[in-house]
Amino acid sequence: MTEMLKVENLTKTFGENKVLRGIDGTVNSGQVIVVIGPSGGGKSTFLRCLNLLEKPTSGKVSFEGTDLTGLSEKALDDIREKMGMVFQSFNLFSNMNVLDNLTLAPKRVKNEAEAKAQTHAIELLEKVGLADKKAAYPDSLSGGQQQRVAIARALAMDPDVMLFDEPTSALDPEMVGEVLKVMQDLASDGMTMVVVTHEMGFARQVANEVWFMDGGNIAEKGTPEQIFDHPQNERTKDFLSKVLAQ
Amino acid sequence: MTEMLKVENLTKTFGENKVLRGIDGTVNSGQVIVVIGPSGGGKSTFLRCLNLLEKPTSGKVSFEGTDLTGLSEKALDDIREKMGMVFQSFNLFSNMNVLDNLTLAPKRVKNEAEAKAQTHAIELLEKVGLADKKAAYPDSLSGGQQQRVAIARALAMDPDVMLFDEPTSALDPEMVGEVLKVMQDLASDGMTMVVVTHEMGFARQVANEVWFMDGGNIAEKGTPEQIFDHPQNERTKDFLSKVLAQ
Amino acid sequence: MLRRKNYFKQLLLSLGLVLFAFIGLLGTITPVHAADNSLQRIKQKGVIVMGTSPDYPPYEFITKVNGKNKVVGMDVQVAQQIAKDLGVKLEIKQMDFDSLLVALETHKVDMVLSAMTPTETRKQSVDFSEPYYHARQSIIVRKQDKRLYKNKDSFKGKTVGVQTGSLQQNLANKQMKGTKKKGLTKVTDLILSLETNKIEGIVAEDAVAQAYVANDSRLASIDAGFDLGGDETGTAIAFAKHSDSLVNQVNQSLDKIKAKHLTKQYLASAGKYMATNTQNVSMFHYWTYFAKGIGYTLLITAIAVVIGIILGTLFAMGRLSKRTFIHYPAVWYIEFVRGTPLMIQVMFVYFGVGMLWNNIPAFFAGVVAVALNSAAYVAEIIRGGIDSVPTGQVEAARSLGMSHRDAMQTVVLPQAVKIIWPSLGNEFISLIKESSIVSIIGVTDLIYQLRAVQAATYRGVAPIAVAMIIYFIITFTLSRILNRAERKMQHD
Amino acid sequence: MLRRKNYFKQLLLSLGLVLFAFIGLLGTITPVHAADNSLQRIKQKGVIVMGTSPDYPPYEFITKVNGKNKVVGMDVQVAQQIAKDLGVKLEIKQMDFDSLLVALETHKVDMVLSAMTPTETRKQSVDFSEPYYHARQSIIVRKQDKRLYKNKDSFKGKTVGVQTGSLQQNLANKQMKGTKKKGLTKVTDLILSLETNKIEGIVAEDAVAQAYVANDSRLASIDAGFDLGGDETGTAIAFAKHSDSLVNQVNQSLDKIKAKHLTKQYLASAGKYMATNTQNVSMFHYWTYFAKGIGYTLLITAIAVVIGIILGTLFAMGRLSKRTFIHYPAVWYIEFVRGTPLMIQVMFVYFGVGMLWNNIPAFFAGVVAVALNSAAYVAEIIRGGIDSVPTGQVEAARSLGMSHRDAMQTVVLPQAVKIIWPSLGNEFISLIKESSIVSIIGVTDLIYQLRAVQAATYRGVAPIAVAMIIYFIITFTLSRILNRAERKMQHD
Ligand SMILES: Nc1ncnc2c1ncn2[C@@H]1O[C@H](COP(=O)(O)OP(=O)(O)OP(=O)(O)O)[C@@H](O)[C@H]1O
Ligand SMILES: Nc1ncnc2c1ncn2[C@@H]1O[C@H](COP(=O)(O)OP(=O)(O)OP(=O)(O)O)[C@@H](O)[C@H]1O
Ligand SMILES: [Mg+2]
Ligand SMILES: [Mg+2]
Repeated sequence: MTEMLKVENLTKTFGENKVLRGIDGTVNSGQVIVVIGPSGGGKSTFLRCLNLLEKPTSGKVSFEGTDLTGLSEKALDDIREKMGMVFQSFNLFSNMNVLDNLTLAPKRVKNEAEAKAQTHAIELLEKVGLADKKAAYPDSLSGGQQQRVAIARALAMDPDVMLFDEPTSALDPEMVGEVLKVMQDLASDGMTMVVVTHEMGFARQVANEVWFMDGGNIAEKGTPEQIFDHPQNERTKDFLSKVLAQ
Repeated sequence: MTEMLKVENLTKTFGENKVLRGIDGTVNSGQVIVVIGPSGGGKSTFLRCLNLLEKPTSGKVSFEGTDLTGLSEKALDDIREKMGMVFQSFNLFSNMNVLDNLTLAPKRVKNEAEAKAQTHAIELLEKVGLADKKAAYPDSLSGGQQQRVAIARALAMDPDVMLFDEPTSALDPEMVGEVLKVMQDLASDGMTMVVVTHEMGFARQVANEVWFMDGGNIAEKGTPEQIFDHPQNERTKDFLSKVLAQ
Repeated sequence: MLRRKNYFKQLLLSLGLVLFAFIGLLGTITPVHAADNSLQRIKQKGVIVMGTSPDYPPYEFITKVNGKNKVVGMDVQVAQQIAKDLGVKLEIKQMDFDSLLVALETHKVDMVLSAMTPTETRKQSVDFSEPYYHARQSIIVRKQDKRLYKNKDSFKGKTVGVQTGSLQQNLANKQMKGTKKKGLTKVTDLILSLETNKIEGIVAEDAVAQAYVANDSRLASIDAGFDLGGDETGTAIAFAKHSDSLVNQVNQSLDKIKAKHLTKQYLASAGKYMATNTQNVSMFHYWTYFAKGIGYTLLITAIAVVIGIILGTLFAMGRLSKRTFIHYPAVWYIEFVRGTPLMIQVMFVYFGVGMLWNNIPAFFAGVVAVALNSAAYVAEIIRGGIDSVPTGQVEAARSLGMSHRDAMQTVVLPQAVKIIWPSLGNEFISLIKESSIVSIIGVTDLIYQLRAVQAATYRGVAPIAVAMIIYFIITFTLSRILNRAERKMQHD
Repeated sequence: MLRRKNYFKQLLLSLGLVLFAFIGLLGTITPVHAADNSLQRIKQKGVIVMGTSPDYPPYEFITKVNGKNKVVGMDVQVAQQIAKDLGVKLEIKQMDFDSLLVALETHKVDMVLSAMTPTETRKQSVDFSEPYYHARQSIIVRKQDKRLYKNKDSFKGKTVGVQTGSLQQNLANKQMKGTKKKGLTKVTDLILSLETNKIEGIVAEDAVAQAYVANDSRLASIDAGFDLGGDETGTAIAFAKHSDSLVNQVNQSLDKIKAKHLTKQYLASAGKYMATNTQNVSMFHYWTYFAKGIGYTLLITAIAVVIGIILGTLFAMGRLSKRTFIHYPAVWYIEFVRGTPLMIQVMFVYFGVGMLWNNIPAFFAGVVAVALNSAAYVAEIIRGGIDSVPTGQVEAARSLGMSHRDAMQTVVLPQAVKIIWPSLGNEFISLIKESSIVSIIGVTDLIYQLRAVQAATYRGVAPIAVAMIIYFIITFTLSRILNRAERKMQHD
């Protein structure tokens, strides 16, 4: 259980708006962390600070022992390779077909040969159940399919950790399952994951730890059982009562 | 149990695309009908055909005994008064504050006096728990608040039936509850309702009947127990397995 | 009007007698140089050669008759009458005005009719016939108004048109004090103003007035009645010295011409040539003009668009750059160009840049101005295109470890190009319209050509309408093609 | 150049003796009318009154000196010299040129200096001094090139500029055959072309040339050396008949002036007045010109925008209408106007519509054309605004039982207005730029005024730059104000 990611007193301010107010936390290798919390609580911002897509205002973000906050853009590019990210809005490259989406970064960043990149890509597409769609363009895929391609694309770089920002909340309900299935498989394979989601079922089944974020702080941390069944914090209780009521 | 809405062999075609392929169904007064089904199955189109926002290609839609399909636009305006509608995207009039949103139609369509319209509006706002927001503009409200105002706005016309098109699917999870609560209250008050939703919990608790729509047909109809616990149709089973899996 | 020199009528009249007496006196002293066989020589040859410099309509000018160049004009008709009276054929030799008298002296030509004024200097080397035409100033009016006006004094309180910088403007300023003057550069514009009731008359040399009147049934002309200070202008035929017999014979023809007022007819028919029968032919007759204009308009636009896209890309990159010394100049350029009219930019390039760089040709200046203008708009289109690629696309690329530059090149720009190309198409279409402004510095685009057709046909509105429809057809067709291409691309 | 009549130099020279003998003969017959006390009278009065028509620079013209109008020019300086020599004060009376000689005869003025040519007709009623100035044709060149050129013949193979339609154009066409001519309407444009090396020289009357040269240190002038056919132009002073003593006295002053070549100095200082010291004063001096231009530009734009919004709303409604007889005309109008250049629309309205309607003023035509143009664009903005209101808004209203009309009025239009008003603001700003095109029909907008300043200052680029900056300041300021207002509205 080595430390993969370590966050110390992380803050982020947009203008006047203090979005993160001092976050601390550790993600060990092989762990699945699920981050839950109300809208606007800073979950996305936190996730984006982990791979420095967003520059933290203060505090430290260490990845595999290196503090990222002081690194140059070039050095960061090398780090980001190892941290896959999946977005709520999929963000597939709309000017390329599925295969090119998967092979672009390996070829350009890791200088992989076309053939090798393609073989790897097809393996990954099989893993997410979309080998037959390799020539399709993103526009012609359903939301669930796009998100599975996006996961495969991130995996194509062989990352050490995967960050998910509400990967299912833009999906029609019947597509949510197929994406969660892929993520579940990934977790079983031992991938280190940080997942922002509202899918409490998933959190309960897959998470090693659940972090509840509200107002720029991690209000409560614990195992799924601790958080869902015995929440300590008032805001956690309130949030869960609303979300689980349905 | 009088017949409120009756649909006979309703079809709707957009260009080449047969969206509704012959729907039959009856909504009795006081009933809550929940329509579920996969995306693109024609649920929204069906709902919009009920108050003739969409003109059916063929078939009959009767409301309180009158066939609507032959009516003039003017006559339809009078019918639509009695059928409230709530949209996925709220559609509050963004150029007016909450109170004006509620009083506009009563004043202009029913020629209600300003004072009377306002008293009624404030009653309704209290019912949905938003009396303090009467001077606010839609933009400054959360999604859940907007949707509750939208429900109040529809109620302001004292409709005989309320149509809901996925009223909670554009909402953040923690706001879903407050909207479903309002709908539940409405149902308890005896309002006739047709609700398109993916909230299976709500359907189970509130619906008198659940209709499963797929590919332009109603594939299966029944009580929530019949549909959720003992689905007969293959597509129903498949859909439910995906949606309920989480 | 240099050729037909002014001279003092009064002076000549009062001194006429004395002069002749004096010349007579000299005559007795001067030896007779040679025998006068001039008339005889012509008759023997059976042909009389006329020298002329055919660049002075309506006196003499070149026109296309059945596709061949031909010298026509009043002087030619006078010469034809003379040849007919002499019973010989007429041959016309074209040459520079300066060479005409030398040609006479060396007997290359027998007579010169070239709107020539018999000045004293010239009289020293050649003989002159009597003047056969006296230029007068006239006022062109609308035919239906002709009876309203007698002469220049009838226009008190009204507006007359004059060509800017002309003798007539000067005359009108001095001698039509109670009359408002409207100065325009082109006679055709004046005619148009007259026909559209903007002015009540046009002061013009009689020959010009005759030509227009002959050509347009809605016009008439009246004598201006200016006080020309006792001066008059006259045009006479020049012969080699000591051609008295020929001169006398020709003077008889001229007397006949004057008696029958034939010059008036001659001018009218010259006017018809000038107009190349516009009364009856349609605008199709001038399709070469319009075609040339379309060609230039499209050429200017195409070159400007290409340069505009290249420069615009650079400016867009500059504006998107984070380095301030690249960013701000790009911003300033774009904002300044977009904040000022193209018309003034065209003037600025033509005169301002022309100051630094010798001999900047108008076409070049026009293209450069339009291109520089377009660059600013294209830059904004490109920036807009890049901005409209969802930021998620870059973030996705960055999250995969790609550099910003790489992300731009492989993901953002290809998408931006697809987004902006309809806007670039629209920019091209609007440049077709905007480029019309280069006509002000004399680039021969469609607008310029329409003015040329106005000048050639003496019709004002028809060429405007034709050019307008041409512009519309071009822009409409192009935008349909663009729309179709765009739709096709979207389906792909 | 009517005032200074041409006369035959050769004729006069050769006949001079005879003439004088003849006049002398007449003189013995003619009775002496009255005693000549003209000189004595002036000296007694202690003032000599000069009559002049001050509208003929550089001879005489009005300029503002310390805010007051003053008659200046070469003639005034000649008169001042004369008054000084006579030991009297000079008084200047302004009047119409036509009234000058009458004023002499009725002794309202003592002498007339008004660029007057001593024609024979005039000599019958008044006496003339000797000519004090002979107009010649010159060629203006760049100072550094002066030694390259001797006269008109030095320009073979080069390009010279001439004012279109001028005497000089005619001269150059005839007597500078190997030289290309570039015709422009305005002398200022010619000067500009010369300074920007587009042409090598400008053919101009000497007085004009002198004025420009005095005013611009980069210019020089050379004698054109045209063969004027033995003619010359002269300017003399007119006196009442039988003023021999005064005339003789004045002739002495004139001899002095000629001996000292003072006219050259006089012309130079007149040129300075013409330029109102442009060499040293900045463009601020002409702020009234620019202010007037800005006023007109904004006025045209404002009126056009208001009309454009009203008409544009109608066209937008028409286009959105389902009735074909309203829909299609609106579509055609909008597409046609948007498919053709504003320049040609301005011409079409001015000439085309002017044909149906008498006396359409240029300002009115300009505003109408710009407004009609704007209407089409505004219509599309409004349509776009209505389209961009989410359809959900209408559906929500319809679902409440509101009619389509009601939904449009209470829900869609108020939102559309909020959406389109920034676009309308941009339309206003771009109309400020586009309206510059109305200058082509003579509306006195900013572009027109900049040309006026060019003419007044003999400087080409500076006024362009100033106008350009003014345009930029206006559009930039307005767009900032708009942006701020927009942001404020969004926050409300
Ligand atoms: N780029 C930005 N500039 C300014 N403010 C921002 C930016 N990104 C996020 N914010 C603000 O930061 C706050 C937290 O945003 P964030 O997206 O991190 O919340 P979240 O927990 O992910 O919410 P959600 O569940 O809606 O995605 C919000 O108030 C948001 O307005
Ligand atoms: N106005 C329209 N014009 C053309 N096609 C339409 C239109 N509205 C809907 N459709 C098509 O009709 C089909 C059914 O659409 P509908 O919105 O009724 O489905 P739905 O069941 O409500 O799906 P969802 O759960 O995504 O809202 C879809 O294929 C859609 O593309
Ligand atoms: Mg988020
Ligand atoms: Mg739907």
